[in-house]
Amino acid sequence: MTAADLAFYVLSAIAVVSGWRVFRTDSMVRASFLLMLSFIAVAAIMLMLAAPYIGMATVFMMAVEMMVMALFMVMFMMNPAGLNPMNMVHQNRLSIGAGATAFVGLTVAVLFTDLPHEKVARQAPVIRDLGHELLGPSMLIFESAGVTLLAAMVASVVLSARSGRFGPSDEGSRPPGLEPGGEPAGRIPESEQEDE
Amino acid sequence: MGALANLILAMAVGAALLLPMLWWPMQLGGASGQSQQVPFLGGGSQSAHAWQRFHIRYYPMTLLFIAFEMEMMFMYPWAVVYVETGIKALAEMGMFLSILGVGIVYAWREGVFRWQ
Amino acid sequence: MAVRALAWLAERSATPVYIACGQDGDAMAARLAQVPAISLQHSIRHAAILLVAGPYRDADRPALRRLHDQLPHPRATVWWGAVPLAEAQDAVTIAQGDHPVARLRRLDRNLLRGERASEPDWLPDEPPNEWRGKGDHGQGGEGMMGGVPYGRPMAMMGEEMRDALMLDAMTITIGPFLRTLPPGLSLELTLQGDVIQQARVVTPAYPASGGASEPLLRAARMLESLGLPDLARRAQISAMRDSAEGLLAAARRCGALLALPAELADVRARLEAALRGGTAPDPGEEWLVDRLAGMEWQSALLRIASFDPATLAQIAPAAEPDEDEEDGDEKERAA
Amino acid sequence: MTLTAVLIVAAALIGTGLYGALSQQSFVMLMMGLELILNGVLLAVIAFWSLGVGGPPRGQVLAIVVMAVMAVEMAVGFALVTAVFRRRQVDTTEKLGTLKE
Amino acid sequence: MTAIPLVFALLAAGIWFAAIAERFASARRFPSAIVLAPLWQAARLLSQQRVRTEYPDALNWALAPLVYGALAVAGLSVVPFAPGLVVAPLDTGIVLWGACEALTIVAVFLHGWSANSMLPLIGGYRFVAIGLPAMLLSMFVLIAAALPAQSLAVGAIVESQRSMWNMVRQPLGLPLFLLLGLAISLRGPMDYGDASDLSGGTAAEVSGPHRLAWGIARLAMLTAFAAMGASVFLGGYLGPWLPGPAWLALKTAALLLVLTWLGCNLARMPAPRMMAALWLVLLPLSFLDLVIAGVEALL
Repeated sequence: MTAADLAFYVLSAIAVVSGWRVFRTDSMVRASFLLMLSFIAVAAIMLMLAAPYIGMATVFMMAVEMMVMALFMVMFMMNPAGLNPMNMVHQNRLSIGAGATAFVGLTVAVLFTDLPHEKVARQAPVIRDLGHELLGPSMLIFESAGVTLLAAMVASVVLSARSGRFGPSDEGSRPPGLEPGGEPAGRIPESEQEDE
Repeated sequence: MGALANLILAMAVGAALLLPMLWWPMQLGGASGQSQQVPFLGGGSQSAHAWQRFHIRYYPMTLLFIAFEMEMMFMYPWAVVYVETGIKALAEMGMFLSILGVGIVYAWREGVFRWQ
Repeated sequence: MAVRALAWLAERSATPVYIACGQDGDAMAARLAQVPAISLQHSIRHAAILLVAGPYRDADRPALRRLHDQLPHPRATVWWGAVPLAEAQDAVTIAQGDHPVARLRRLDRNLLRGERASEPDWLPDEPPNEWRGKGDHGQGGEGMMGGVPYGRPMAMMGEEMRDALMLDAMTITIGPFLRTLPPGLSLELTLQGDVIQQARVVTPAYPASGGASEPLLRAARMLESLGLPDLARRAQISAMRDSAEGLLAAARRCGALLALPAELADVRARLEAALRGGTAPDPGEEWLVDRLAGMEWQSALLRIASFDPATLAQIAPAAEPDEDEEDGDEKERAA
Repeated sequence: MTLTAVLIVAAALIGTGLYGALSQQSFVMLMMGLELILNGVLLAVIAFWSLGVGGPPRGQVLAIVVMAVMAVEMAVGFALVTAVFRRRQVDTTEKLGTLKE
Repeated sequence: MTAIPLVFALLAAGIWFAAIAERFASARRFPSAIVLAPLWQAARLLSQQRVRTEYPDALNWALAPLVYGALAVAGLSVVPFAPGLVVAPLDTGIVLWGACEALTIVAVFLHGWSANSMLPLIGGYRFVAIGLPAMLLSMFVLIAAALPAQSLAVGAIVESQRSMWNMVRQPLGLPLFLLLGLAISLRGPMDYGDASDLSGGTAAEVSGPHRLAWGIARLAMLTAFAAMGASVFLGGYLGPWLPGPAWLALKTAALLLVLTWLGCNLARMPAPRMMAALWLVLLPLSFLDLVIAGVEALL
């Protein structure tokens, strides 16, 4: 076993174990950053797989994404720090079964498929290739990614910000009642408060 | 591979140098109880745990940020081949950035860069 | 041996002091600002000595006790122109007129060398709420949000006035000895995130004794909140010398006035006047607590710090808690 | 470090992510499961690219596209969660039977 | 491998130098031998108790300074001290640097979160609001610097400055980069994490050795920033007469002085305003920097 193999096994273990712990920890902040740890371990494996750019870029992309993930987790989850231990799962057995089936199925598929074995050349200028690809053959992907991202930006702004151009986005909505037809359980939107 | 090993070695040494300060044995002083652990608020007090559903005031900005930051993925490889490709690269990236710029202008018009 | 070597090194550094300002404590703090051997800290956790400067009110005693216990060991308390609390054993007192630097330095040295014992806690060693052994896992909590996990309840959802996203509202009391607030002012704030939803005056600021240096001390506090500690110290030193010369120009160079956004134009005007050594007139019609609602943390602190003592006494009087709440409700309904 | 070994790790990540996505009640935890699945996909793509098909630039572009999908999923997903929370004050999938008003 | 001691030597010198410069800039001329003041301050913090708060997230609280310090080292690892003399000669040096910045935001947030106290919590959250958009700026200016070099490696960027420094070619780059340096090392006008209006922000509840570790990590990040800025914009190790490492050290020291001076002499605006300024003023400026660099590289 070479040092590279050892590093691969360690990193794989980190990636999988921290990925699993994400769903087992009570603190939402810890869950987010455990997922980040999983991503960083995968990124390190990618670096070892001669993908210097994609690996490194995964680290910074995932660091900020998980940072934002943590912000939203804390914002919307009850008991975000897990001060009271909790277990917010449903259909647990089914999920375990589905997860295990997926793993076993994929593993079997991997083991019994005749995989190609052409390795990337050690000194290949992969970043340069990627750049030429993006500006040449994959130009359409590149520019349509721009449009997609613009759409995502607009959509997230429209959905998340309250002060839209068309007035508060919660206008006319009432939270569900505790009993059918009962008083709204939560806050009454301001637009209706004014009427009362 | 050697570069990565060196990097990790250097980071480990850096962390190891700071580690003793977090397990520092030599401390003077007396016993301290739970009254010392009360959060500092200039003499005031906190009614509940500080950990809460913290109302972030810039959440639309973070979503915009995630979508916008994706463009960095494209820009790094672009920078490497920029000089070789020449004016075409400038035009393509200009188009890409102006598409995303539209998103920023829109967000600004919608008041995303204010405290909500 | 090692401890003594460490003490030998440590006693050469400036003494970190947290100053709890009582009546006129501001001016007393300014006297220390020009002493390089003393460094005034913003957090009690960064200090070694709690310096109680000037007489304090009976209402401030609990805060003082809390503050004392939060000091890291080795620690000591010094009473400068203040009467020691009954809990204080072997109290170090200094007359208001005296200069405390020599005493502070000696005390600091003795603490570091272990020649003076670190002060024990004044409050009983118990959690804010009893929790051990209670609840589902012995952590004191019940269900998802209930109970008092580890001694404190969890924050609950509260009304939100700015973006209608109803999340947890956190109620905290700050002051009366927070250095970025006027001495003696204690506020109960209901926060969502870092935005103030509701404020209530717990104890008012100490009345001003009418010194000519007051505007500069006030300017110093605002400059601290603007992240200009050096300029703030300069303002304090100027206050001691009663000359505001060059201060406004220096503040302009640092962008202290430019940093304030348009919503804080009133604060900017008051800061400018204070840096000149004067006071900008304020109609004083609106209550302080109403002016704070919906403000972000730094802006709110800047606004509080900008009022001169006379206006502050007028707009932030000591209020009966119940009355004040009713007032707030009525106003909400009216709106 | 063979292609098979890397792919098995990727399969493990996908399986774990699937478990999380199916079992978690709250929206945000569900999204964590999705992210973990995409993490496995990303690893598999890069493994194929590097050890299987000899490093064509297209493979890297595919990896970037996977990451763009993640970013878009997160941005829009969280925006939806915010919008729903603003209206209903709920944060779990079960309390929200339908997205209709 | 041989460069690892150099990295730590530069870090130690930078931390010491920055600490002294800070005392000098704030005119706290005490004690008379200002040179040893950082040592004395460190001894004081080491002899103080490390306070814990009510039920903190102890693991993450201790991890935050370690990660912060390790990231400073990682950032410095891609900076060459002389041609070929670098800890990690990665092709993706500036991408690694970007990753370090992103992870620093996480470390500072964790430091604020873990104390379970209100003032640090606000500090941590506020820092994220400023740190995220500020990070975009630095990525843009670093990409601009990579254009003439046609490489993402810091070594290649330094070599591309043989004829002219990037500071001259891309005048907007260095100021924007320094601004981010102030944000990431929590200082002066960009100090939204450890600000005095929050009584020390994320550090408000830490005392003694923990505070020392945090302070050292902050200064280490500042030094790493100065070294990176010196390499990318001031020609790094390039220079006549002196050996490469000496030039790098000198330029780093110069940038440390500038950063300290800026940190002590600029006011901090409220966070909402800074966030808007970052997106609406400074981000377009960094676009402009990119355009200038692009046109210049093609000429």
